[in-house]
Amino acid sequence: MDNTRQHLVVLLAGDSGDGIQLLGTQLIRAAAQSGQDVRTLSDFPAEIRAPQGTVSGVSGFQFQMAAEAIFDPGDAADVFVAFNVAGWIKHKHKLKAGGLLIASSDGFDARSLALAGLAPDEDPLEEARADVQVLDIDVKKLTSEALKSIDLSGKEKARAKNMTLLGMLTWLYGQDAEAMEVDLQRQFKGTVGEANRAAFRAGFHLAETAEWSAYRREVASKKAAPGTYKTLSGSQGIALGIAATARQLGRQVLYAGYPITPASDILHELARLRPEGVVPFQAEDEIASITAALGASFAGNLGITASSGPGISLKGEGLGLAVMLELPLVVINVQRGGPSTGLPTKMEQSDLFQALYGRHGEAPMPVMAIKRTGEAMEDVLLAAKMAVEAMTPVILLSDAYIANSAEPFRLPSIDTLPTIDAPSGAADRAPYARDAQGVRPWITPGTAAGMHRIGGLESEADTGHVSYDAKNHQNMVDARADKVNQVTRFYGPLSVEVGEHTGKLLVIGWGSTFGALRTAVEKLHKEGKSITHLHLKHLFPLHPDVYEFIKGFGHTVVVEMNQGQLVQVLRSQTQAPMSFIGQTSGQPFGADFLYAQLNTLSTQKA
Amino acid sequence: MDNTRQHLVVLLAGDSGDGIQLLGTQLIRAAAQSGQDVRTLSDFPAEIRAPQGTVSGVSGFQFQMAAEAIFDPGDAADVFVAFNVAGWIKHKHKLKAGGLLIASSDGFDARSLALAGLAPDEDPLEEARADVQVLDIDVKKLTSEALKSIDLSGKEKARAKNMTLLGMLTWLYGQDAEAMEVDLQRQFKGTVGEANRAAFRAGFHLAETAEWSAYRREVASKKAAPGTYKTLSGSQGIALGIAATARQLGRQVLYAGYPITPASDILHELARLRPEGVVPFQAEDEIASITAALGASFAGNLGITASSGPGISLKGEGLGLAVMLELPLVVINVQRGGPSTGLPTKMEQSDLFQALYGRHGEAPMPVMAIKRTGEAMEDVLLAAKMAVEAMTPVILLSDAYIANSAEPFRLPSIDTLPTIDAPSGAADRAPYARDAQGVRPWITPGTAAGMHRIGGLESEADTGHVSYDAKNHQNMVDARADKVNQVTRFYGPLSVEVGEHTGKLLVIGWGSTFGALRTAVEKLHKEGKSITHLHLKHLFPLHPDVYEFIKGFGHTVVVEMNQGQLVQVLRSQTQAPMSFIGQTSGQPFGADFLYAQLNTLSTQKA
Amino acid sequence: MNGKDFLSDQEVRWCPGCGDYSVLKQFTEVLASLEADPANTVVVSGIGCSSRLPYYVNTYGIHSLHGRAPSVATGIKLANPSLDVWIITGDGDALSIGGNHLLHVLRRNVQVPILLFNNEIYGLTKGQYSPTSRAGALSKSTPLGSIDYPLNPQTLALGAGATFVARSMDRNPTHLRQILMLAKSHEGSALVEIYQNCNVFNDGVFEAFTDKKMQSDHAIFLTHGEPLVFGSHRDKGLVLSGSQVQVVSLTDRSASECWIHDERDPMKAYALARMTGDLRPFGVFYREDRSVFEKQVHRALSETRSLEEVLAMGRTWKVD
Amino acid sequence: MNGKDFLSDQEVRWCPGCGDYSVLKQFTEVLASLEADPANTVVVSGIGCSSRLPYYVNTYGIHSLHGRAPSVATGIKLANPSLDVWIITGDGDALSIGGNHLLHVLRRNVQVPILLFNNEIYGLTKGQYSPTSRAGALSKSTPLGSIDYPLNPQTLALGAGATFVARSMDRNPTHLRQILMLAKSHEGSALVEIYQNCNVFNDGVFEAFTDKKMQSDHAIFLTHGEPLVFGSHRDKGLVLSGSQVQVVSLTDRSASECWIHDERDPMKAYALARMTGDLRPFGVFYREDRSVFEKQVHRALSETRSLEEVLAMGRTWKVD
Ligand SMILES: Cc1ncc(C[n+]2csc(CCOP(=O)(O)OP(=O)(O)O)c2C)c(N)n1
Ligand SMILES: Cc1ncc(C[n+]2csc(CCOP(=O)(O)OP(=O)(O)O)c2C)c(N)n1
Ligand code: SF4
Ligand code: SF4
Ligand SMILES: [Mg+2]
Ligand SMILES: [Mg+2]
Repeated sequence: MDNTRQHLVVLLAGDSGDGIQLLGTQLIRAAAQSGQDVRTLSDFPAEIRAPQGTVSGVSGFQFQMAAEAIFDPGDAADVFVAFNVAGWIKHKHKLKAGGLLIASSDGFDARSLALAGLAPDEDPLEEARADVQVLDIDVKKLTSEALKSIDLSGKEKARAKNMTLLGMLTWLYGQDAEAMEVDLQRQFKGTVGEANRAAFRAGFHLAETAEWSAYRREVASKKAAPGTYKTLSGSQGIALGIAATARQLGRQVLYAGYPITPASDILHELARLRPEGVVPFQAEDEIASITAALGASFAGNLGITASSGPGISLKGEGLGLAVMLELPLVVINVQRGGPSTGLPTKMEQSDLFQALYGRHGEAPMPVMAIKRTGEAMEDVLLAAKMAVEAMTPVILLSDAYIANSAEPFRLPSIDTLPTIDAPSGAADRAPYARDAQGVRPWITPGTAAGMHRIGGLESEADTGHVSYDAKNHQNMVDARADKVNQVTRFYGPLSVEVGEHTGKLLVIGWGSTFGALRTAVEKLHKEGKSITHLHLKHLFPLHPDVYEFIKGFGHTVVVEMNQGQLVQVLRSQTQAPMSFIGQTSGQPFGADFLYAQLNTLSTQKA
Repeated sequence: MDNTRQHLVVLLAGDSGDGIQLLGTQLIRAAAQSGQDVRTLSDFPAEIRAPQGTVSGVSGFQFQMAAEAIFDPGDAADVFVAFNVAGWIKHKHKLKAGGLLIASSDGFDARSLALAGLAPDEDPLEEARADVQVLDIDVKKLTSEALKSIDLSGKEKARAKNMTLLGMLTWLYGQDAEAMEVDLQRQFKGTVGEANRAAFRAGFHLAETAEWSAYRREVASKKAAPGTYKTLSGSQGIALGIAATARQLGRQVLYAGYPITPASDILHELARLRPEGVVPFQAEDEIASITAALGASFAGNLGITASSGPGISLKGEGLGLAVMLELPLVVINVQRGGPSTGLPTKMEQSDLFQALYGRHGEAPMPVMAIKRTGEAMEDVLLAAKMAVEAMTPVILLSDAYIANSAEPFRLPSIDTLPTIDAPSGAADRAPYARDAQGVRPWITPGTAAGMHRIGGLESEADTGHVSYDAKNHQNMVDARADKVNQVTRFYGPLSVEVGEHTGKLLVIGWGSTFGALRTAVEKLHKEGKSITHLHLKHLFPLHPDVYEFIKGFGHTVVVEMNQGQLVQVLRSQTQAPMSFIGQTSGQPFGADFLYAQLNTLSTQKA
Repeated sequence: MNGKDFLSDQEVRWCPGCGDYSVLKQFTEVLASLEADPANTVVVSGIGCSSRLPYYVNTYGIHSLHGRAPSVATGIKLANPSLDVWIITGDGDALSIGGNHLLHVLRRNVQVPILLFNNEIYGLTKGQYSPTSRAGALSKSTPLGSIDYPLNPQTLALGAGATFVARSMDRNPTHLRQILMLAKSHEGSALVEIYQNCNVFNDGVFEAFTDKKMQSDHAIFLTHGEPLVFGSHRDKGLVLSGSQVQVVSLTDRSASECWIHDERDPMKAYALARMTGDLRPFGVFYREDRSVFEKQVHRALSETRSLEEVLAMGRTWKVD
Repeated sequence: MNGKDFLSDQEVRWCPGCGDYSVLKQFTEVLASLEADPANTVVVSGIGCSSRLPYYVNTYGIHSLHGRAPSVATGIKLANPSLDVWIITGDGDALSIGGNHLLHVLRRNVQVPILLFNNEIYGLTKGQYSPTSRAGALSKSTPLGSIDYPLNPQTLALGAGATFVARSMDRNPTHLRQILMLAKSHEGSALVEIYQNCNVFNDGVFEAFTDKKMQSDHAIFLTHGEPLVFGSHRDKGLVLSGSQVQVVSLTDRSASECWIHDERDPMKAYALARMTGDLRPFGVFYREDRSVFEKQVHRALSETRSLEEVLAMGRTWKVD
């Protein structure tokens, strides 16, 4: 029986101590290496170490592998790997009817049932058999047997369970066992390394010898474009973008951060990578980090800062100052569930309004959003280019989904990276003299005869001196707005993800809804629907062609993970009929859900 | 010759050390007492003590007095009182052709010319005579003669110049000199009091004996509604509102502030008045003040805080917490020119977007705006009522114009003040159980058996326990929005300022543009134009009848002191044709300017 | 009521082995010994692992914003001075983002014990260095070792004008309870730094002071009026000569010749606070009597005016 | 260049008679004596009357946000450690809203002199009490007198781990210039509290210490290695006995028996800092050698990776 298919969705779930994220990462890297496209979705408990075995302590890792380009981690899972009862019951609704459940039966014992809050007489595996195929193995036992001769405690040996499963899954998905072993060898040394390899082999062997062909689900693969690849999370992509910015700008970048989930990883990555020209600085809070970044920009570095929810709210005053000083600054908001402390580990797109309007006074600035991990690096570069070349703060929106989701990433060739050209720093220009694009010079301390003073009070045109003059204020308000409106010169042409340039239904999204939206629209489009998917990277100023584009459709629907923010902005600018699909649950949209919604809508509006 | 008229605009200008604000305040109080309606506009230099005699040190005070109800301080002045050259040249364009300039000639000497930056051979008074009537008196000399026998230094005597002018103006406007003397007696004691009275009399006498009938401009008066009156600034009105809130709520109010122009006066007033049930607290910063206010609300007080621009930007995180905790809180934003430190003493309405959207996550809250000084007290009461009865933070917008402009204010009878009823505090309800209006109970520490824990993390419906559940989050986001949407139950009917309920042109304003707008629209309406003035008090949620109302007009124009904020909100919700008149200059609209603009528009759209 | 009765029905969610469990236990036991009225008790925290504590205590509680617990608590006390308010905070919460509010609550002397869980790390955000982390500390944000000079919570509190400054640890329940009792009885803000082990991200940083065996050579327990003596045989003592703290052997000296602890002496307290090496004091470093902020505020407000009076203030006129 | 050459072309806009004028003058003269390169000098301030100073100095300058000058300056130094950066701040700016950033810049030891203009009032916002205002201070927000316990900038800085702590005054130009020179030469953050008269809202609060006549009985000028002697005839001295500071008459004692100022002694510095009565020290209270933050950061960064290396890090694979 040929089990080879075009794509497969796998969900791993178990205790947060079970090493699930590691297992997932290994699997997707292998898949990516063998030429499959991969998208992932991680789900952590909010606690650092939630009580073991409980439902609240469940860690999940879902991925889709496919022979063709894919854009989302899939909806329902074809295969569910359950380390314990808690993992199974938390996510069981996600396994397709007829799918495969691989259960580590040691995680379904009486104690596990109790921890997961089930009665002792329940038998979840037995129940499951009614709807799905079940393959249960006592992975703990298998592991401890394989590790008999290794000098580790029982507890330490149990930790290798994920490696045993890795062995099994490697066989089941027909991936390269040797390459996997080499990879493990590189990561784990000493006794732990030995144990991991032994467990991996035991798992692989069992699968091979038990002849699990019936459970085998290989995914076809297609040769990827030539190049060097690695798997990357969105936060890692952002860190690479910051590294590249320093190089392309030819000036130092001060990255000033203060830890907050899920933005902290950017700081960790930079501290770990130590890229040339990047100074990572952990400040005492978010206000200090944005003002330090601004200080650095005044001194001729590019200041970059990132945060999430509460931290971004604290940066509003600093952003306003950046507008007034007309200094370059990049502020990255890795959005999470809000308001307030909210749902720190969940995803949401509910900070768009704040990005657009969250400052006192008329303080416009460019706002962009990253739509997927693979574009994080280039988006940071573009944000930095706009910030520097237009002397303005720029907000770049990411979110918890992008931050944590991994994709295979083809390393760009450095020669193809965009240039970033700082505006004039010649001392012969007045500090607030503007060029044709409305941009002032960036005269930095150290420049002889360039001395000038700037501040948060309204500045006189050209000189930058304090001015309380009414006309000057109106002119400066206009000039700042005008300068920001002109950043559209950095935009590429408006490009469509799926579909034609005119038609019946236009679907507009932004940010991390990209994958699910594109999958859903593509399916509808293939089914012959007149439907187009436009995904906006630039949220302010909007692409100048957006409104004309919208007019080419009978109906527009805006899809966001919030209560309707972009849709309100668009509605204020166009009379075109427009509806909205939103959710604010801390969870990403599923492509199936969107497919159904858009299908209905396209029928209604046809 | 009967110089009695229906209204008169007077502008006083001179050095900030000249006692101009005091002179103005005396004059308007007298006018108000004699039954005239009065509106004022103050203009301070940004510096504490700007260099004497310079243009940047000019302090201005404009007022209009009228026999009928008026709403703005007037545009062009009928009478200009110039203490010095600087005051004259800064504001001379504001005096009507043919108007009267009363100049204190000692302030037009060579030194004064130099300080004001004029050449020694210039003669501004002579030049002025071409267009206006000029009455020049050496007020300094007159004053020092009148005070010859009083034991004060020359410098101290010179300070009484404003009293000499007060005497003259009292005669010129036919006000009650005796009452004025009594009033002065109450305010100034000892030698200074003696000097002030002597100067006042000297001024009055001169005017009387010199027979200045030609310059006399009496304003007719009309009996005001019976009651007790005083003149009040917007900040004073807000302080009264806070005092009244404590009484009507029957609970203590914690007013937590941090000094910032122009919001500080509220704190000063409360500290000075010491109203029962109000605890004024100067915190270490704006974050401390909003979080202290919130702590107080948790403990069963009503927390109120106020700030301006930069301080409001710092309160965003606290506002988000208030949304999550669903505790009552009133945040007053006395808007000033922005962005950043901007123009601290100037007026602007550019913080509307921030009030509506300046928080991360979905964090809706009611937003109101005070339209004039006389309504400040009742608006605070309404904001407090909504905050408490709907358990929500409420933003109340004021601005520098309202803060400083004075009006005669009829003291309300205490029995007519609205009641404020705190929602249930019974311990038998779950902390997040909602009533029919979506409001949770206010169970405060000290209530036996009511113990519960709340925080910034998403809370489970009813119990308030931490919840990371997706469905719960969506439900709570919806429930919070729903609760806020229901505050429209506190609104009165949509009422119109001028004009019919349907017609050709609808003019919508909010906040302090009220006076100029109403004056301009009334004039057009009287001229027979089909024009209506609607002034929105509630900016979120909007009055439910607004959209239907708008549909009754051929065209709508929104007028704001910003680059177009309310207009964008309205446009996102209605397809009605809408235009915008705005200015962001730190200066208020003049009624004449608006008249001209609206006149053109009403012709175009007719 | 005993300690357990002060636990709420919420599942405690710290990592197994975390020092926070002990602090929670001692805290609830102290509430029990104090016969605290749960309905009159409010526990206020910021954000951090430590700041989750209020959820687990069956009193009123508020888990506020990162760094802002002191201001929230100040608001509560100004609203209702008769409530028993406690602040729970961490080294990041209190000393990084919240340093300013901590200063101001201490100088104002709002009556509130402040339990500062010092684990020299940011626990909740998964292991970045904090302002109290030692130079060279390895963490997620300092993979090559921290270079920041650590903040000393004790000298900082003294410098800010605190009226009660103490230190205890998670692993000495008796001592911790005792210090918490003293803190609660103090008239004003009482800062209690608690050495707390984060076994996941910073395991064992305080081992020398908290481990039963090593402790005797590294920890000095302070008692007012008693000499500063330590060692497993209580055979070592401290003397303060001018600005220098010296360890002396008690084999040829009597304990009474040692530095006698005087918690009312600000200079001695400062000397204790500066001991950041491998010998550290535990107990009350300093206490001082000073009037309590919220009481003074309310006293100053005794002369208030009714709304009628307020309306009538200033120059009014009548129209009949 | 002389002092005047360091003035910008902007009209100075403080109230006539304000103490700020003197500080500006001494500051520009110090720049002149230092032969400072205006193009390499950056003056950073927060918001307040004092914080307007950068506009008047012909160097690079940034008038930032209320309380945030220390963070802005830290960013500048991290960007370019070779710039000469100065911080200008006020008692409200540095100790009310900005207290936390002040702490952190001090403990990190960023190389920057900090001129803290202490006038015990909020000048720019027209006269509210500040964290340094004395108990009972009358101001717009405390018409019945302040009840907050004042913050002591000196003990606070010491408690935060500052490496240079000093005090001077507007009315003693020579002393002020001298202290500013020392502050500039210090390797690290140097806090200089400057008693500055706000003649409009808080006139004369420091009169006893700054008035030529009264000064000799109320101000003690510190010199390293010299005894603490004061009085118009230098006839009084201080002794430090244990924790007590005592005034002694020098008629029957020699100056050398007095407390000898040692700016390297943290305990003595703390004793000086605690003198908040009608006798107050001026000069350098304390200094300490400690490595400079921005230099350490840049040193730690010496081992960086090129973008090529960064991209190639971790597990990569090739597709040909
Ligand atoms: C404004 C804001 N910034 C950052 C965070 C993220 N954050 C949460 S807890 C924490 C630090 C916690 O450290 P600590 O106070 O030492 O507590 P611990 O977890 O170690 O007990 C941080 C940075 C936040 N919640 N809010
Ligand atoms: C965020 C913010 N809050 C408040 C203010 C208002 N403000 C400006 S200066 C100042 C206090 C100034 O006091 P201080 O630092 O002592 O300076 P001084 O004017 O006395 O020199 C305040 C509260 C502001 N500009 N920004
Ligand atoms: S991360 Fe550390 S401090 Fe936080 S709960 Fe775990 S062990 Fe405790
Ligand atoms: S208000 Fe005070 S500090 Fe400010 S300029 Fe005037 S005198 Fe100086
Ligand atoms: Mg910690
Ligand atoms: Mg001050």
